[in-house]
Amino acid sequence: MGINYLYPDFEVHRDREKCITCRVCERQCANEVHSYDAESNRMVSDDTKCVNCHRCVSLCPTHALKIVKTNHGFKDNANWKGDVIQDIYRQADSGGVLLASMGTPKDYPVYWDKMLINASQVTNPSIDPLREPMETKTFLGQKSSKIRRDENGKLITKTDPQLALNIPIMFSAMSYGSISYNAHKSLALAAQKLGIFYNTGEGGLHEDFYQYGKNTIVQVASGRFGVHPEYLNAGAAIEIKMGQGAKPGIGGHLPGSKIGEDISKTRMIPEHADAISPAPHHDIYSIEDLRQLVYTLKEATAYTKPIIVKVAAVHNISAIASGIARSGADIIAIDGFRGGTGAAPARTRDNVGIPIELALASVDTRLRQEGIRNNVSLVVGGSIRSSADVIKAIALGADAIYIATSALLALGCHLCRTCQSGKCNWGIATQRPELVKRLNPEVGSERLVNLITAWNHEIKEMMGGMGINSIEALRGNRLMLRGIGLNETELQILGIAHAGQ
Amino acid sequence: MKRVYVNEQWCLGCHLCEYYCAYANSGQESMVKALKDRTINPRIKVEEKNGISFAVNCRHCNEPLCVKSCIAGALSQVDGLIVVDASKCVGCYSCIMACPYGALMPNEEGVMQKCELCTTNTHGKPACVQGCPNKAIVFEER
Amino acid sequence: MHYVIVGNSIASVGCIESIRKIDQTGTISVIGDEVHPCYSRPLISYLLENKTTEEKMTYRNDAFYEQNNVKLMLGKRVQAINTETKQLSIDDGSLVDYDKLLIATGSCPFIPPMKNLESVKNRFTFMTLDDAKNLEKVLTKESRVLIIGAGLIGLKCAEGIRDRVKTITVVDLASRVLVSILDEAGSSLVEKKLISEGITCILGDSVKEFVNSDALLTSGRVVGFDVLVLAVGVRPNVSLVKEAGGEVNRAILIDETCQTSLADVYAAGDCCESIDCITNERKVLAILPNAYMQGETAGRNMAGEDAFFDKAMAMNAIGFFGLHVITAGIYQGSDKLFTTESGYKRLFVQDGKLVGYILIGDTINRAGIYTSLVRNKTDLATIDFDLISEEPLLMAFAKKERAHKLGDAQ
Amino acid sequence: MTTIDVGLKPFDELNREIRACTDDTLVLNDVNGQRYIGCALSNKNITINGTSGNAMGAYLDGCTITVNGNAQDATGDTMNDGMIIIHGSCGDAAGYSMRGGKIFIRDSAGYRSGIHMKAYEEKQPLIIIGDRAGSFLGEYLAGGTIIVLGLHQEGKAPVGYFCGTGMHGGKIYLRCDTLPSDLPQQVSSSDATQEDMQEISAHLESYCAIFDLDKEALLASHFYVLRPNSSTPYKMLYTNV
Repeated sequence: MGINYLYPDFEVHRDREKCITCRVCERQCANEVHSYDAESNRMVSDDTKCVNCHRCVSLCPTHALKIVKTNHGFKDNANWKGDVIQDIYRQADSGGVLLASMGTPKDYPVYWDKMLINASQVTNPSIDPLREPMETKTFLGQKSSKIRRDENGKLITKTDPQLALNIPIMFSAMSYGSISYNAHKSLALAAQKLGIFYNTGEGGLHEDFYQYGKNTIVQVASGRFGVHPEYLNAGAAIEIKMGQGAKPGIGGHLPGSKIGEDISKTRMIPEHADAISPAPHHDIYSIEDLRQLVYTLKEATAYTKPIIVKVAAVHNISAIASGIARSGADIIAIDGFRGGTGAAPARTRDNVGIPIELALASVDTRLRQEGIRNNVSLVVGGSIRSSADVIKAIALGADAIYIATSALLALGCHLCRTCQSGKCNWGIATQRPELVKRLNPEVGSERLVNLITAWNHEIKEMMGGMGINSIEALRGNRLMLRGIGLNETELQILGIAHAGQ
Repeated sequence: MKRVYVNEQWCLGCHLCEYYCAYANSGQESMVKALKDRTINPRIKVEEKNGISFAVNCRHCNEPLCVKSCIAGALSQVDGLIVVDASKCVGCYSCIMACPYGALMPNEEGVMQKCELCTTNTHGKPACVQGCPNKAIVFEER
Repeated sequence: MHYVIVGNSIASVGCIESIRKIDQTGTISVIGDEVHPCYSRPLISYLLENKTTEEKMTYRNDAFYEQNNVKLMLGKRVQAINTETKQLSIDDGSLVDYDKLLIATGSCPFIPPMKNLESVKNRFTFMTLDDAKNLEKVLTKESRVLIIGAGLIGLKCAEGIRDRVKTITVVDLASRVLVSILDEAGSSLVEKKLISEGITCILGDSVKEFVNSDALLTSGRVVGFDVLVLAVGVRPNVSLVKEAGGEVNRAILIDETCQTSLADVYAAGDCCESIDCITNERKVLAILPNAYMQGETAGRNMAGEDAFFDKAMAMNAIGFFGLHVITAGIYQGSDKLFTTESGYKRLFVQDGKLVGYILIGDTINRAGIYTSLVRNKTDLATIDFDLISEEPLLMAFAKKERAHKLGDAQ
Repeated sequence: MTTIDVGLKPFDELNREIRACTDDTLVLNDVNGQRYIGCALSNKNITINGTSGNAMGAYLDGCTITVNGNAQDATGDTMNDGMIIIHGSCGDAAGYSMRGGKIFIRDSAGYRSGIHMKAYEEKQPLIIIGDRAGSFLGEYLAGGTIIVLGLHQEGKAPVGYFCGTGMHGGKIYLRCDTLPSDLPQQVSSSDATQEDMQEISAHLESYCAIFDLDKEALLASHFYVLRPNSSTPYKMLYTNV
């Protein structure tokens, strides 16, 4: 065994008074933490295997369990913190690149929490959304800035293809492979019920899900898995993935161990071979190349579908967005660095990219300055956690937002951040059939619908408070935001005044 | 009539239905008090093998063979619900012989007990349904 | 419409309940020679064992006859059926008209000739509630009871009175107990149980003669006794139908609608011969579930529906001192045997179908799953028979069939 | 058969005409680099006289495109099925992520040909390049076959730098006497076996017929085969946080 440098992060606390030895914890833990000791007629636990996913805690019928972060730690050191030391031990053990999942847990500023929303008082009265119509429907796509007439002088009303969203929220890309069949089905069913969209990610579209095509965004990424004309035409829009907030600048990699029969079929690659998405698209080295791919996809779908270009929020994002807005793309999706992932190198996830709030504000500002804001719609994602974040994003200039982590939480994810292990006890980030079945899409989709419906009510309520009755009137309305505890530079980038001003 | 329906596709084999059943029919207010250090004898049982699992309890048949076979008149069909009068049951097990689902089982005293959809305890709605974490057991009118 | 039912037992209740599901207005009359409301005869041993009471023995609740609007004529005996006039003559001299008639007269104890039997004062049969009550009156802690017959009735009687008496001796001509429902190994298990409970079993022997308080057996053995219970067998009560010209073999012949050869006359229960669904042979299948279902089928046909009962088969669930026995079907074909700590299981397979089984002790759980295989003549190739042989599980059925059994949840 | 004189027609207009055309055979004359010709097409055969533009035959799904001239970049991008024949050379990134069908190039191909080509069951893509391929040939190759014949290379390796980097499936046949000097660690090279030669022979059958080449003479020369070392090359790279 040698020396064990890594100690359990969590301790399983079982209240012996309450435990009825029903063994549900044992049956439900794919990490094999719990077991039954017949001799003592007691449940026992192996703390070293616990990832703190709470499956056992949630299902324990007598609430006899809790998982506690160990208070055992290294000698206090503000510089060499425990997790830093542990990472070094891990790498010294393995020689491997640290792999992590979900969004970064590091303590970076969350600008959403440093912005406050306005409300009407006395003048410009607020609106009661229970009594008066409140519009949250929005359309994504190129908006013509000119009125055009035909040779007879009649108005040409035909617009570029648009995505119509009942609520300005969409489920962002998660591939079948990174998440399970049932997680995908839950998203698809919910998108259909809500009149919004979910996104295939780069995993192809399972044959069972073609029926949800009207509420599907199909993705084309550097690996082009499962991409063919039928796929491109199945969705309501096509997204070219250039980058992802959690891992800007690098590609994706679904290990061969996760490529079972069904995923192999959907991605159209052999079973058990790695699915590697290269870091760049090897046919895109310039905005001109990007334009070429945008138009290839438009040609492939006879100009019937809007094309989304998704990029990670990085340092010069406004210049990049400006290029994309000129590439013929209809929608730009920007993914902030706090966004989630099924697996990413930890160093990249935790250190590369910029917060979505700053990226969004600077992109919206830049596109307006250049007079090309109407060329594209802006969709932002990367840790949108509540309806308040949605309101703030729209006020900063977004047309709609993408959520993924919030959606997974609705499905039961407990953010244990071990997706890469493939042993998701909630049936989400796993391909093991006995775990996948834990997520009944009927339950999952209902929870998603509940979440988004609740957010929509809250959005309407806050809009009403601002005296705004249409989401379109909130977009880019930065007067509705004030900063709190932000410095001059931050306020300037966000384009908002400080609270009290 | 509303009945319990079981869908093996969503059954996780967690056995919680059995524990909620045993608790519901224990007459105790606390699950811990009801079940701690006891071998439970629920009215719903999970079958599991090779990764497949599903719960089985009384189907409340329209033509109940158990009722027709009961020598004591202890089983009867009341508004569709098959109930057992424990005081009349003599433990002959004719119902075990008759039930094609194997849904009846004796209690610790050898008297028959069966799922009565929690209509005869304080839970009101089937506890197995309420306790199922994945809607593998539903209570529906069909 | 006037429905008349002769006999007031299980078949009668089945008939009443099914008629009333269809016809709420026709009159139903029940004529029975016993004065009690319908009770279940197999319970009389449990009554003596104090596992039930006379009140709880009633097969349906007190309001049953009233709720179903049934005219009860108890303590009366039907003497003849006139199929011409559609009338019954009752022993009180009255006549009862019928439109549809059910004969559910059951059976009565068969008593073989035994020398000096009439000299035995405390002599009982063990069929009816009155039999049990009469027996109970004479039993004391000092009684030595001799039971002739080691069949279901004799042994249940033994169990029922075991704690009330000093000794029990069971004598049977057959070489083992429960010969009608068990194989040798099964009989031996039950016999062992009986012996361990202090019951003496004398098998392959019979009473030659009663002398004072002794029974002299053919073997020469002498058994002293104070109380004699005769439980050798039963005879179907067929005379009414026979005398009216109906076809009768060992019992009344009925078809799958439970009709006799006489127009508008049906029969159900222990007085009938029905067609064994496994062998397609005519048999007296005098067991309670058949009685109910035949009565029910007869009732439905009497009330104008077309109903068939084609699932008659032998099956028995019985226990002695906690040792449970469940059997069904016929014991033919190849067999599969499993022995366990406290019991055993034997399955009989013929032509790819389960045709019968014997379960004793801890193998009885969920036995109905096996019964359903026999009753439905399930092709064993369509299920996992190895698995289901080990243990009766719905898991052994194909996925689709399983889903169907579980209610076709979506 | 429909003939279109393309001239300087804008690409979108041309492609709309092609899509709308009910004939299953089309001849495009005087093509001047119009892009996206035959994009996602599955139901007609096209002959292009002139120079086709970028992304010709992208997502092609089962017809034949013949170019009498040169082709530009991204030819047959993510092609699913069908055949592209180029009587000349083609630009960069030919057959990128191609999953099925065939691309036959008479002369040379630019950089990054056959990157991330992949195979799935009956879909086994094939690229044959007559003379030379530029750098990065078959990068991330996940399946399918690339053959480079080096017709005018006199036995020198007919590829540029970084051939087969990140390769984890498929194979590359090179007709030459010396291997590229910088083969990456994911690639193992060997002389083509008899079995390999049979496969090459089968692949060359129609190629040689189309371009009027002496197959037997080609087969008489030496071929190398490049294969990946592992189908899961990055398995050992990671450790979990």
